[in-house]
Amino acid sequence: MKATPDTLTVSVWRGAESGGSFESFEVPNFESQTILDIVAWIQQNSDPTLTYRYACRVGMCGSCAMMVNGVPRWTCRTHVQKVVQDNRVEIAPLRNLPVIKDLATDMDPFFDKWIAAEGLHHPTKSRHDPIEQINPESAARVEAASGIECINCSVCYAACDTVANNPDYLGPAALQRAWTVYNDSKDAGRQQVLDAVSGVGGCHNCHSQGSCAVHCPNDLNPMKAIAGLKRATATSFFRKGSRT
Amino acid sequence: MIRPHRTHTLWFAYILHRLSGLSLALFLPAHFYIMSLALTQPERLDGFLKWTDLMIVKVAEYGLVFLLAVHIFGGLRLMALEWLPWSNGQKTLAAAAVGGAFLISTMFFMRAI
Amino acid sequence: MASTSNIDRHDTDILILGTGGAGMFAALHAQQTAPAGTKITIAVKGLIGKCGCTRMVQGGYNVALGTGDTVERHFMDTIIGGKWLPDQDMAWKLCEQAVVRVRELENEIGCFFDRNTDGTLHHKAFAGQTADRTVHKGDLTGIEIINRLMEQVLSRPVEKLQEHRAIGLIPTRDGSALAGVLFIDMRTGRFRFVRAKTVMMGTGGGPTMYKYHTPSGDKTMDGLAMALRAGLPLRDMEMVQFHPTGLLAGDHTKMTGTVLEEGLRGAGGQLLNGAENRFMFDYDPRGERATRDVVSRGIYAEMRKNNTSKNGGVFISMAHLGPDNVRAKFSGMVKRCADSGFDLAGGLVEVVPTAHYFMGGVVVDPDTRTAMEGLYVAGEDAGGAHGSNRLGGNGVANSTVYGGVAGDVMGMDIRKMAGLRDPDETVLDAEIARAQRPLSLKPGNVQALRHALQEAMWEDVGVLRTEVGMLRGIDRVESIKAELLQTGVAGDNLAFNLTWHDWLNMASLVDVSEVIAQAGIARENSRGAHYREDFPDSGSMESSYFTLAQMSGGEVQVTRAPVKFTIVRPGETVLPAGEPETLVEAV
Amino acid sequence: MMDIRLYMLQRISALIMAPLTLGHIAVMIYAIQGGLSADEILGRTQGSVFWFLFYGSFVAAVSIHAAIGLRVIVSEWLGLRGMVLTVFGWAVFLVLLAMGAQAVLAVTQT
Ligand SMILES: Cc1cc2nc3c(=O)[nH]c(=O)nc-3n(C[C@H](O)[C@H](O)[C@H](O)COP(=O)(O)OP(=O)(O)OC[C@H]3O[C@@H](n4cnc5c(N)ncnc54)[C@H](O)[C@@H]3O)c2cc1C
Ligand code: HEM
Ligand code: SF4
Ligand code: F3S
Ligand code: FES
Repeated sequence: MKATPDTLTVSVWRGAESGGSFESFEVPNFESQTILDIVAWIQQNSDPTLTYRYACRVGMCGSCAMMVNGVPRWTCRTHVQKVVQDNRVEIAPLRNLPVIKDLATDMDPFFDKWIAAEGLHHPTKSRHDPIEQINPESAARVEAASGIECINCSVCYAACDTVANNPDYLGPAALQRAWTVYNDSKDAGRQQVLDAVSGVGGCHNCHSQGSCAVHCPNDLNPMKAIAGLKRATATSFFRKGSRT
Repeated sequence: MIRPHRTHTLWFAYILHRLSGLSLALFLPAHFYIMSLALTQPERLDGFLKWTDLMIVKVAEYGLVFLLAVHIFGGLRLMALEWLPWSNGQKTLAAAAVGGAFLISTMFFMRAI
Repeated sequence: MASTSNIDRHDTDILILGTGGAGMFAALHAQQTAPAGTKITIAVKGLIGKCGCTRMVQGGYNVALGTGDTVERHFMDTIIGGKWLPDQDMAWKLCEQAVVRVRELENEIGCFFDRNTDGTLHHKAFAGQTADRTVHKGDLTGIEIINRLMEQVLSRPVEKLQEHRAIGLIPTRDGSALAGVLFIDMRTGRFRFVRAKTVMMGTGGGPTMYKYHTPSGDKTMDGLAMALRAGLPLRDMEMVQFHPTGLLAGDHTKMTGTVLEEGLRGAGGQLLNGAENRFMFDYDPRGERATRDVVSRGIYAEMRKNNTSKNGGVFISMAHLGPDNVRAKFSGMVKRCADSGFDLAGGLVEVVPTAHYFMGGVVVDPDTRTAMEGLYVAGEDAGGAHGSNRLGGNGVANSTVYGGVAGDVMGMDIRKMAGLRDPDETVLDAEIARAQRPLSLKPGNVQALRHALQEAMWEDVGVLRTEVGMLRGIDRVESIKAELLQTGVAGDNLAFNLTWHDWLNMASLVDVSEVIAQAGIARENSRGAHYREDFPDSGSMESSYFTLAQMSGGEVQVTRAPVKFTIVRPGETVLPAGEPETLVEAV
Repeated sequence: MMDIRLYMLQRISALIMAPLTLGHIAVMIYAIQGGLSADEILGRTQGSVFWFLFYGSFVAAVSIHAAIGLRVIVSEWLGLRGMVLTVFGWAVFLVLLAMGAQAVLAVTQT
């Protein structure tokens, strides 16, 4: 069937981890529609068995990312007109993660790596202590703040070829979080972070491909954060070397 | 394959660095072999060096020097990115690395012909 | 078909439903207070930390840590904001413990709230507050809070049941206590019954039965519907908070209904009707800067006069403040609007009031205990702390404070509990049958019913209410419910079958919608979020009552109960004499 | 696959090579004119401690550098892991080192 101007031809990947294929749908072409909207339209009107995931619908929760015309994107904030080519769109599950069904992936590996990178706070204080005065313009804080708005959507993880080729690689988001933790003056785990990102899947695997930064919907720059980790680990490597 | 998520400067810089490194690594044993002929069979070395007078070989050498230069400059850019304070001009630097490599290899080529 | 004999069965000690502020804090605190070896399980309808509304918090978190601010002042603002309906002991604990919780978030969980240049916490004032009280991380406070909590929970030995949807609270045979919770493992479509000594429910309410709504898509009142079926009393069920400026981008996009931040009006944003004239001063001398409920009603009234924009709402205009200025100050909002094709900085953006928060909920005590042994409720699912209106910034304070309380209390209570309780298998069977009902019916269009429900609630049980309207609303909801019960879902593959879950969402929503309307009829005055055109008066504060809804024998009964002024009486204050009325400088 | 030790080795060897290879190119640009001959090369290098050290350190560095580099590539593109990968890395290193040493000796020995 040929798409008329008021419909879109949407090719959607169907299947599970074991395999699948693209299936084509005709979807009405409304003004103000996002990719998530057309996916939902298909499930609600065309094929009730289509599976996908979303929650916030405003770019805050990072659960709706998919491959749109081969590019990883947050679908709830991707206007159809921005990506449509000849009235066609191709939608597939996010790359580099196991598929559960259709467009929904298993994000556990992404979060396991987040924790493996020590991407969590290591407290120096308790709830009984006052809140620390921290100059928001201090160099370390500015560095820590630069990656803090990550919504763990895994778009960068899907964009990175190193992730695709190296199952151990912790990936851009987890490493960026580690860099934030490392720069947090309230954190007691700085050496822990450096050790965690220096192992076989660590920051040193990154080839500065930069796809993470290009595709991050929040304009974050994990590549820069990873470079920071490389610098910090290298410095610490020499320091340790001179001590022993 | 150049898939849509890859079509940007730094990814091209990455693949260029990798392919140049790979080619150099494959060329290197050959280079070592030819050079070691100096010890055992100097006349065969000369034979090879004569061969380099051919235009086609000159162009190949040009390519090789380009690959070496682009790999070096690319490598220096990467190490600067990793170890020096961050600079936002990574795209420009990557382009400069390629430009510099062209310059050097062309110089080599001009001298060679 | 599944029956009690071929479902998965699973045991734990402490079970937590939901991973918003309430669920996450419950898990962390339970881990700290429960005896060693206690098994803790957290189950959630989506992915851990990636669903629910705590993540969507923009403005911030109310805590009395600002200069000159006190817990007493925060408490008074909460009581007055809630029009004297809040449970005062709960409101007090909320304000008092928020101080501890924010320190915990900063010092133990690792959040970083914005600082002043001297390094101290930055506080801003939300509407209805008499001090600069709201701590925040830009306008993405919820992301910071939930991401940090999520990391802590993920790194701990807590059992995680993701994409597990709770569908029934299953009591013991004698009905005296909770035995466990029935789930659908959404990824496989299988039923799983989890026994636990204590269960905390933090599924976050969510008034998504309205045509325009802000909460995340996973929130469909499942918790309150389950509590209703379990016979628990629910209070303040008529209290639905509308946010005045939801984005209006047409029926075809999920973007419609999402919040355009409060700060736009605060900064001088103007609301214009279809003829592009300002109208808010027709309704309130504060114009656009009036409180949420007042502005929502103003917009709604203007819409009823058909003075509307193309999609049936009104416009917000920022351009007079200078497009570049707007772009710099509200970059996130400008970008979000641009994604759906609107120019917030320089053009007009269509807005409409949108259902935002549900004040009503399960009756709990200040320790989060409910009428049913073993069941604890915290966060938006619990009623009482806010009364008729929730102050901006008190929502996330409430869920994090009481989630933590629930964790602590469960960790202690569990020591006194002998063992796991056995469920009433007939209730279990009935709940399974209820969930399976659509699978044997002829498939229909569930989404069409959802639209019908959202229209009905918006029109008849929405911003402006009358008895006639609400009765009509009940009729409409009942007929939608009847139709739902005849609407099937193709059931050949139940694995991650979203349409089945749409059906179950609708089942929860219709049940609770009906209660909202019934409670609305029972309140014959106008307080906070509840406005009766036929009873525009607020009634005497001294004789304030709250509504209680409870199901027995398949029927919902709504009664009224007097508010107990356990700490302060109307007209009085707990602030020391001579304290200024407000510490906020007038804009 | 690439931990900090391998990373540092690869970067340090690259840093050593950078001036050497640039120097090498410069010499080549200078020498290539009019074609190369074995005599010409040998005349420059034979018996020179400087060139021995120059090319010797290059060979040492490049064996390490290229071995690690190829190791990364085969791991990422061909999926080699574990023992096989280790063996591959060492093999590349040893082959390059042996061949390189031979070449250096050939051009610098008198
Ligand atoms: C857009 C927006 C902005 C807001 N801004 C603010 C603000 O600035 N300040 C403020 O104080 N408050 C704000 N709020 C309100 C605040 O978000 C809520 O009050 C609070 O976060 C509720 O927390 P909770 O833990 O109770 O629920 P939620 O955070 O909503 O979490 C509920 C959890 O339960 C899960 N769940 C639901 N149903 C089931 C089921 N059947 N089985 C298993 N799990 C289930 C959900 O998936 C989710 O994980 C805002 C709300 C919205 C929507
Ligand atoms: C003839 C000599 C050289 C050979 C054969 C060679 C070979 C290689 C190979 C095969 C790689 C792996 C590529 C990849 O991982 O994508 C590599 C990487 C690298 N090379 Fe070289 N190289 C040589 C010279 C140099 C020089 C002189 C420099 C320094 C300026 C350099 C800097 C680097 C860097 C930094 C990397 C790492 C890239 C990454 O991690 O992505 N190389 N090299
Ligand atoms: S860095 Fe950007 S792309 Fe990656 S997870 Fe975070 S928000 Fe998503
Ligand atoms: S795309 Fe991957 S290779 Fe590094 S710079 Fe980003 S993590
Ligand atoms: S649905 Fe939350 S980011 Fe898209």
